Amino acid sequence: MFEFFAHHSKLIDQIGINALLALSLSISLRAGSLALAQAAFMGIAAYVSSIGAVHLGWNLGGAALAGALAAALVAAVLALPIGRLRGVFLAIATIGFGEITRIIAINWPITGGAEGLSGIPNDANTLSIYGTLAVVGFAIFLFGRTKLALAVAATREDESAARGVGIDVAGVRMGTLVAGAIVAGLAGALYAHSNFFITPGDFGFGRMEQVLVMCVIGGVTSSLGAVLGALLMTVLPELVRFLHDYREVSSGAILLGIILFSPAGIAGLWQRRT
Amino acid sequence: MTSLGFAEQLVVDRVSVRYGGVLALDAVSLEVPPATVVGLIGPNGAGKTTLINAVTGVVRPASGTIALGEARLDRLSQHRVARAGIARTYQNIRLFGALSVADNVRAGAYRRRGTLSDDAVRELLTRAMVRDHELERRAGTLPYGEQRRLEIARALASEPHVLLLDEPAAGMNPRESGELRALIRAVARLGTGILLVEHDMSLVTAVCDHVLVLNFGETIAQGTPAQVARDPAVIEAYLGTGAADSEHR
Amino acid sequence: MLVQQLANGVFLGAVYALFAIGYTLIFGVLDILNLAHAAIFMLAAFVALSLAGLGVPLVLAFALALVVAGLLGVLLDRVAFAPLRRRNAGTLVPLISSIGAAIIMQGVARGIWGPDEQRFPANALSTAEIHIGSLTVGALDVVILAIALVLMGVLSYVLRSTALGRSIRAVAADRVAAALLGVDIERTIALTFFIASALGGAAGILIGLQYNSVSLDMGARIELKGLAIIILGGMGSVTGAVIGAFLLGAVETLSVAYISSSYRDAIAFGVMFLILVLRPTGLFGKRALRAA
Amino acid sequence: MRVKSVFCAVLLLAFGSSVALGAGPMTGKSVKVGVIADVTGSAGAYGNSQKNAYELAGDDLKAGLIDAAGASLTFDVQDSASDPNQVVNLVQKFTTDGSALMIGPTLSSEAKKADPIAVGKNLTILATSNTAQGITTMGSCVFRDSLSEEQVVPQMLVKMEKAWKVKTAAIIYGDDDQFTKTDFDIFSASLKADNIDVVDIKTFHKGDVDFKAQLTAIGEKKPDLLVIGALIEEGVKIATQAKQLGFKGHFAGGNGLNSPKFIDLAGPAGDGVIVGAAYYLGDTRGGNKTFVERYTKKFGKAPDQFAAQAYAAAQVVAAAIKGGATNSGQFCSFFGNMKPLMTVLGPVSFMSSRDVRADSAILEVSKGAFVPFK
Repeated sequence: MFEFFAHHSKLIDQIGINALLALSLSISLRAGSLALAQAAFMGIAAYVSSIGAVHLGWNLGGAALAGALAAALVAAVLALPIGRLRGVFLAIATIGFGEITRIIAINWPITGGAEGLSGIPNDANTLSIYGTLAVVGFAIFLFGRTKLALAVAATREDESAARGVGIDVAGVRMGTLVAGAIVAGLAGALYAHSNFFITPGDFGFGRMEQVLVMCVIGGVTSSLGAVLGALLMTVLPELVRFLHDYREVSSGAILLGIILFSPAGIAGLWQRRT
Repeated sequence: MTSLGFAEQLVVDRVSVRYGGVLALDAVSLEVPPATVVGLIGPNGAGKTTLINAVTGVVRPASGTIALGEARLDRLSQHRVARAGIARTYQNIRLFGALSVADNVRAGAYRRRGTLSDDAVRELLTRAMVRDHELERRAGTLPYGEQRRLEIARALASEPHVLLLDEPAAGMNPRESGELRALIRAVARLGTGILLVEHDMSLVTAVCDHVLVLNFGETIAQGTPAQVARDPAVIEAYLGTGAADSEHR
Repeated sequence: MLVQQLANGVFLGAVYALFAIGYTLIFGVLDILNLAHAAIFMLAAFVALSLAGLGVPLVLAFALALVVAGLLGVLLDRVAFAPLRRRNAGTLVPLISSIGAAIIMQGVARGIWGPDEQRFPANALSTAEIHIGSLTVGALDVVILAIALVLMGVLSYVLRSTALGRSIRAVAADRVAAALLGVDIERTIALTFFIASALGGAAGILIGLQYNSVSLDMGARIELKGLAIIILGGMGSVTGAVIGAFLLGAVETLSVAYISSSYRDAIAFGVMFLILVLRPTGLFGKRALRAA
Repeated sequence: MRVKSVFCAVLLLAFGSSVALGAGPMTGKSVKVGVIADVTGSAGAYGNSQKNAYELAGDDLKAGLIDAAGASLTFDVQDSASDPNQVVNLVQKFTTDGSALMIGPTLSSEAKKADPIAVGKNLTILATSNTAQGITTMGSCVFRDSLSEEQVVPQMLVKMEKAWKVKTAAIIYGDDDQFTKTDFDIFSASLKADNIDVVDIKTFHKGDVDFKAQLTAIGEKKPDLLVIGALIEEGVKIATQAKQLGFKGHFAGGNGLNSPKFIDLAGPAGDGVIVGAAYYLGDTRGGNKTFVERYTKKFGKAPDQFAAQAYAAAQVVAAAIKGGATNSGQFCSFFGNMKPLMTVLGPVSFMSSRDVRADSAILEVSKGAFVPFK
């Protein structure tokens, strides 16, 4: 067991970070907003936490919190202009926001631009990653038992009727965006602090697409599903490594197969069988 | 539960609403006192839905005021109006379809402190005459009549001062319609003011204390159901050529 | 210089437009974002390239590749979308299945054509230039612009004035009502995929010709811009997509010329973001296809 | 329940196979080298050349064209799909599966994430395509056989200035890619050192196909020289479109343009482009002639610089084994003290900074071929 861990600790860490990202997206999907800015939030936090650690000597905890806070602030500001947008329009506007963020990161000297930011202390370990995941998971579990969780679900189902029972729909949408940004921000800080080096390209549309796939494969609004989706999609490329030249095609086929077999994702599978 | 004497009165005072250049509502006034059922009738396009939208904060009046007791509603956003104590049902049912029956009722109680116990939910279902008490069933899978009644249960859950019912009898059979009549009277008896928009004149006649008739955005008659039914302007509006078709925007 | 830059913008816009109209057509009819559109775009360019390499005349290679692209689109719908449609899986799930399908197509293309960028046979293309005053344009650019405009014209004619176009618009407006009116829904959707994918394929081939380059990632790099365009125009609006494409072409070239090449894409996405904030359903909204 | 068991099976499959592989310790003269290459994904074209080179090296070992003193030398080439996460996983695999040396990864940005892990486990690294600054400084056993642009560009500019009296230059480069951004830094510093006036700087993004807006603006300034900081995909289109727009100056580019592919793709438009590079296809030293022939025969195309640098790495590794190195520490000390070794890149040795000491090739595209620039 120890040897297994030693050989795959990086993969295990990646699963944890990806699980956080998938969770963060599922938070805003819960309110029915298809806001696809997770990669940007992750990047903002990664840069804030790394710059703080490299130039100001912040420790991991402080750097991660500062990063998450920065992501949350940006999310709160972003929530205002996108408040009226829904569905794919919201999706595209937030993807555009992500691209703008990435281009700013390329051009802003403090980030190191395309040449990247190196020398980030490698102090995020499996314990801190899974500890964060456990805390976030527990927070989501606790939140699920509050009245606000009902407000979030009602907003997803019918915004107008939700307003009709006194739910502040704009507030709920902003709240979930900000909460998602905090979680994505934590993931970003942990990512930076377990990879020595970051470049703006780490936080582009490709990353966003990955997170979306994990979340939908998991079952959109289910927390457990999101975690399982992250597990599956992170392990999959390593799993089919033995297929060599057919790796890419088979990864696509497996993804397609899962989604066709269970459109409600892994969570749907779970619910159906038990 | 709301008890007699605590409910506030809804006062709509000379409210006008414009859609672009069109005057959809022209200086309409009405009052819904506690424990009273006020009927709102008129041909299609008369402005009934516009009035409901104005009261619930969906559209902003161009002039006039709307107040619940001392509190002005006409500048509030939709959810604040709801929190002030105005609950409503919809002409086309708008339940939270994927949520459970219980969660729909609990969402209705959102403006109140705490969350409802299962027993409290059951009591509300009983009051609203919902037959199926399977709390975890998805609301969207209920039969049509049950959905209408669940929507009323959700509205009642907020213990509103005023309840707006938008064509609640639509699609109901005579037996269900009869039950609805009893339900409305029972709710009003406990103190809640009710504004009822309805085409079913027998229901209006049976439950309303007061009726207001709109046509082309103006009040053309008001009084008791019997008085209104005899009013020549009302008969003209209903039988004449006036049926416009631009309602429900 | 401004005139030259505007001309640059127009040619760039024409190519964007071709890519985007197929994209927006599928969205308009099915309400789904088809991320495999970019893969078909790429595959069509490779098919045309291979045919041209075998000595097939370019015009014929173009036509054959369009048919292949169209059929691939139909196959894509059968495999990745139809099963989900039957189960009412919403809009997000098909998005993921299209990602899966795109990965497969990408892998197949890599297997067949290898990882390297390729070009059309050297003598297949004209490199003539046209000079109008200080303005320089490639003859090929003009031909491509013309083909793009003709294809857009044909599409809008088909949508507006043929029985198929009426069926497509009916399905776009309301699938249930269309079925009640006797429209064969599945057949209409299949034909929509055929047309949209053939158009996407045409865009791939024309871009391949215009820049003399066909590569595995040629779809991926235009995908996001294509999304920006159909949003700018209002999703589902073919006219909107065309206007959005020319707008994006102009914004890009002018921001490179007068503001900053480094911020070109940020400016382009910023303009899109602003338009969306001001008009949440894009410039033309979705009704445009339905009313077209 | 069924789902759970499927998951367990998935996990077992995922980890079980590689654990089994990783168990065996090295015996006798058998050396396994772990190679990380982006065979698929956005950098697939480069990683594929590298993979091809190691396949050929495998054949050539068997054929006796590369001499590893009879040891069984294998290159375990793994695809990292241009995904930094996969790169990191592969490094971890190679630090635990008995690999004596790690070669790769393809991109500098990947190396900066991956190399520290190998360094932490004392695994020697030989990079073949990382040209950014700060690669070999990551550890005392991180080497590269890829010449950095700094070692090429200054001489190249001096030669060009002599030939053409260059006074003004403009630069176009990709600002979102580490390789092309480094190109820009080095070119602009060298131009400044040579008192060549930089009249315009324009950027593009990876994957762009249309550069007319940038080139129109640059054309207005009429520079004597256009410096192209790009890889071939973009570089070809920049050269072609600049000529189409009537640009009359000279062109210069770095390593990124040194590929037979550049000539294939650019056709006549490539003529006159000067490339500062680390490899010359027509070189006859170090078995390059045979290498080019065999590579072309096996893969249907001529090798590019990525392939040559990878193949040279295989030659260097074989020489090290011949010199007695079988484990990571021995490779590290052999590389550090290596006498110039004749490879397909010409004579190769490592400086104390662990950067390569090798010839640079200043080439000109002329009539559809790279020829040395006089």
